[in-house]
Amino acid sequence: MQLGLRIAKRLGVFSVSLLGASLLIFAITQALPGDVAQVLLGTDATPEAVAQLRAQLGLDRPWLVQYLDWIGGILTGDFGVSHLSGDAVVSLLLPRLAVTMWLVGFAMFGSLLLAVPAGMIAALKRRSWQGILVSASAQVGMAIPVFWGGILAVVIFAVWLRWLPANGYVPLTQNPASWAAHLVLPVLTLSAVQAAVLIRYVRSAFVEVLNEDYYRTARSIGWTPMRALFRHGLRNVAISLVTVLGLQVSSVLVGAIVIESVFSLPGLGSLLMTAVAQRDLLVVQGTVMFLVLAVLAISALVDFSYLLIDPRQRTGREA
Amino acid sequence: MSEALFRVEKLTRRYSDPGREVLGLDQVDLSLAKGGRLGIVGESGSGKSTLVRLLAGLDRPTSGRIWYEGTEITGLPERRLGFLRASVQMVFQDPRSSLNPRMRVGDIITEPLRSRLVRRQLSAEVDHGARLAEVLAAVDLPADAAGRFPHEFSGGQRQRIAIARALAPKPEVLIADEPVSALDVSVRAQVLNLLTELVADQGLTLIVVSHDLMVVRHLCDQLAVMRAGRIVEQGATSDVYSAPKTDYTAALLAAVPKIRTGAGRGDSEPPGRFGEPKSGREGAHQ
Amino acid sequence: MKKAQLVAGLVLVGLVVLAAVVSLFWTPFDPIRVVPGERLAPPSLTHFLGTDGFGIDIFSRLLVGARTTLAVGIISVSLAAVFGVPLGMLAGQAGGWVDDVVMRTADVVYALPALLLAMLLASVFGASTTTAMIAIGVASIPAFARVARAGTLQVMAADFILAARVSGTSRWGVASRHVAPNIAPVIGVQASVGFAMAILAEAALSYLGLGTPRPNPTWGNMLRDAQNYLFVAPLQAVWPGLAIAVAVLGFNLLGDGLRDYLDPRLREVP
Amino acid sequence: MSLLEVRDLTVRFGRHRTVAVDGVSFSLAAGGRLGLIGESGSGKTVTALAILGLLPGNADLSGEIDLAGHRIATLSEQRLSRLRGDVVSMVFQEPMTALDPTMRAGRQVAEVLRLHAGAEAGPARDRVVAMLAEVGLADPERVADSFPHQLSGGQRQRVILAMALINAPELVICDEPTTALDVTVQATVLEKLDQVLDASGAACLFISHDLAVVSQVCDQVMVMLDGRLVESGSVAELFTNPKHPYTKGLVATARLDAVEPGQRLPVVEDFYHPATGESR
Repeated sequence: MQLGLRIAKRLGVFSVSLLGASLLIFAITQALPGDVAQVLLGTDATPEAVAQLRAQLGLDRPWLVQYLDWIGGILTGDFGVSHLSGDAVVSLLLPRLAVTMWLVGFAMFGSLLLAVPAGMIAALKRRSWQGILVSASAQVGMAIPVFWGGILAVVIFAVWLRWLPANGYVPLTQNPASWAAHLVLPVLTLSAVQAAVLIRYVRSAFVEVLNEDYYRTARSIGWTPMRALFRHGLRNVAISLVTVLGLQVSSVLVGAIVIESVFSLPGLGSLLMTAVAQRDLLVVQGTVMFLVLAVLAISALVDFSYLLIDPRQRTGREA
Repeated sequence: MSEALFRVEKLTRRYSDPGREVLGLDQVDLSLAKGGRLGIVGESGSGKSTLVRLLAGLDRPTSGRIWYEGTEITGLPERRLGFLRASVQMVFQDPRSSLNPRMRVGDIITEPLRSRLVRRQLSAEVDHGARLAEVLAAVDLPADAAGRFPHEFSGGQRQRIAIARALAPKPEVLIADEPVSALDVSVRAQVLNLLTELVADQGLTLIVVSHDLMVVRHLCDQLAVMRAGRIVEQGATSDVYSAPKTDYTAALLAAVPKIRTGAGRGDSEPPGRFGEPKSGREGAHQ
Repeated sequence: MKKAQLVAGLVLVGLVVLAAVVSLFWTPFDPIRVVPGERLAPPSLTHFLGTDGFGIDIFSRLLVGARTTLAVGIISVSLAAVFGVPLGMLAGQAGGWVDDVVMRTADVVYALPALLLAMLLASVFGASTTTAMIAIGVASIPAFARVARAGTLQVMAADFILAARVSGTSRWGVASRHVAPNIAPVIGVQASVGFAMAILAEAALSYLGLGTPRPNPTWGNMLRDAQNYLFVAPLQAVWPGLAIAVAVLGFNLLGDGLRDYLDPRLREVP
Repeated sequence: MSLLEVRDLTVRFGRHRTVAVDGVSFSLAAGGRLGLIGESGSGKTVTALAILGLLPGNADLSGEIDLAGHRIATLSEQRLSRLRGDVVSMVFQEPMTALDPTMRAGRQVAEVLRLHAGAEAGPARDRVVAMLAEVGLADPERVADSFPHQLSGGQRQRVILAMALINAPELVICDEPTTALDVTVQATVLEKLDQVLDASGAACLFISHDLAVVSQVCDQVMVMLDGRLVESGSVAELFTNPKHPYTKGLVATARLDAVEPGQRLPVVEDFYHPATGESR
């Protein structure tokens, strides 16, 4: 019963957060000086034309009605319609979703692949040069802006070495080899920068375990340091890492949006950048809402994964 | 019978933990006369700390009533508890936790004097400097201690600082919650001597909470034994020690380890025990 | 070792501050005026780091860029701290439903990163240094609130809070005399680390064209310009990035150094 | 020949080479029970960790430790690991944190068997449950299937005791094993410890600040002060007729029951004045 209660509670938090986020996003767009109709028609439009467009777009209704209309649409999968092109936001989103998903997915995976072993070395060898070197590299890596990392990668691997394309994208279905070649640099850049941040957390999670009484107990019954760490450390490290991953989701997503710009990848980031440049408000609003929804959903999933790895969350105290 | 300083009637405190309710204190009755020295003993989870926190007005009971000098304190808002704050002071277990590491010792000790709530109760304006020097002398600390920070002192000295703070507003009642449990054995006796001395000199009413029956026996003339939120036995300390009326008290007394100086192992009586615990109550103290 | 971090951090941050201060009085060349004849000059004695695609001295733009970096950092971190710290302390001290409301709100804001916030603001008001500052500042409030709350909870669990209450100290007294001084170090660390994050965010925003617009130089928009000449003048893309990295590294090191330096428990006699 | 022989053990820590243990020598015969008394920071725990070869990386050790024919300081980590849990085992102070929170208690006990005896899962389970019963757990099956957070402090300490004893080690080191427990629980745990040590014939190095507890378990006792051994002897001798002024002070202050309530208690300073005074 405790388990069900926890899940229900977390779903409640998810819904409330979603409500709050949508209100916040809607409120910001309401702050527009003048309104969308004015922006669309330009400053020299006649008041009659503006009023007509307002009525057409439903902007003359009270804000609460407009909000309910908008959020009701989102709950049924309708993220609005572009004022400029007349396209549904969903029809703009879907074809670009894959690019961003590949980026975020590979980067999360790649950063873990880099950060877990590196963080472990940094923790175990923290008193020798290997560990200090890893920690120092992570410190430097954290200071490198992801887009600069991307630019440098282009300079080195595309301009000088000419191993990989500098930018652009080919869908997986069209040419898998070319698809991979175009994703290598962006994914590597994003993974490396993200890994630098993660290494610190992995390191401190391992150091914490090394200082735990139960690690000492494991050593005292005859495990070697490495095997004690694997048997009794990894699961406990995973518990603290899951929290971090939940918090990292949004930063990987932001990184992906920026990196799309560096490598001219046609993902959600480029959709957003175009919409912002054209001040296509409903597209920005809809896409941002979609991304926030994704972040909130993933962090809820991350919380559920606690239940899988931490018995203290799963079973109550018997007494 | 003299007017009771503290009177407690059917005091109950429940804590709600996610998913279940925990009974901290269950229908406790108690009364303590002015000048009395009451020891409250029990194991972890027995409710002894909960009881004194309620007495000190740090927590609110789920039900039941508490009177201090005839005034009911249960249900009073914080701003009307000034009289209690001026006359009931506390000393805690671990001076590393009970002294703010970022305050100078002088400021720590005079904190009770600076509170508006307490100041209103004091008859005349107190000279902080003079009172500070007085209490520092009373606990055998040098006058220049006032300008230093807690971490510059040893464990025993820090507990003296905590005692000095409690004495600053000239309280009627001193509540000591495990006052020597966090201290090394060699310092423990010094602090116990100091407490004995201060209580005698200043005519304090003393309430001591401890898991250590020997500490309570030394400091107190009355004793309450608590278990699972209830007082299971109450009486004059000497009576309870010489002739415990309940099995639990007897077991608790028998379990106190005594120095065995017999020739070899095995010829001493087995240490006392009290069955296999029935609940998760058994266990480590806080 | 820990002290070395603090010193290295101070030196790097000092360099950035020095660049910003110097640029107020002197730059080798005009950092804004276009000089068509000197486009894409390589590094030389006249132009230490060469010129950009508009013929403007890169070194001069770098110096002026430090100003924007620091200004955005200071304002957004202050904004975040002024709102975040009291909210976090309130949540930690009050507990119960107040805590729930504050922290759930923080979670909502946290789900809206500075970049997305800046995009919303830019599409409503147009991109500017101000929208970047506000976006970064607002997006950083949850981090400050969380740190302040965690610190407050830790302090509130100490017995000296009970002792203060027994002494009749009011809630305000507890907050100002006990909680605030004890969480000040962690807030200082968060401010330093938050500053580094703000620099990264500002650089990303102006790189994307969501922050300070041309011709005013920022390190981010210099990289945006440089990207057009990657095949002819790749070095141009090195300098502004290096400047960002130095500034971020400096504030991160400063934060780590402060963390160890300010923690009184580490200095305590065992 | 003695089971454990420690000669001139000195341990220093960190860059400042702070001395934690200073020239300590003692020996312990097979099946013997040796108590080690001292206050916090006196070097008791460091001595125990040195014997197990578990000192942290920044520790610097000199002197010799011979355990069951092995010279500890010269052994590789691999060989040391094989001794731990097999020849020597340890019971720690904090039952609340000494067990892995993510693993069931029974499996943690069974690990010791698997590591050293190469036991199969099936029979190992039976031996684990039997061992849990032997250390006085009323419902060993349920305890074996519980996670640590589902057990009380006393139950956890008994699980740790079972881990330390299941492989019949020659030496069990107990570091303040009952300090965190309530008195009645302490009494039962001490009684069980006494019984299982007797049954297995293992030697025990028992570390505590509590003189009474040490006197319940041990025959021989040593007193440690600021990293040095100041006195050692039989329990009967040392507690009735202490020689060193510090020991005299300790014994005097430990006997609260010997003083009339309200009378002045003897303090260590009545007997022994450390040169530095109370402030460190």
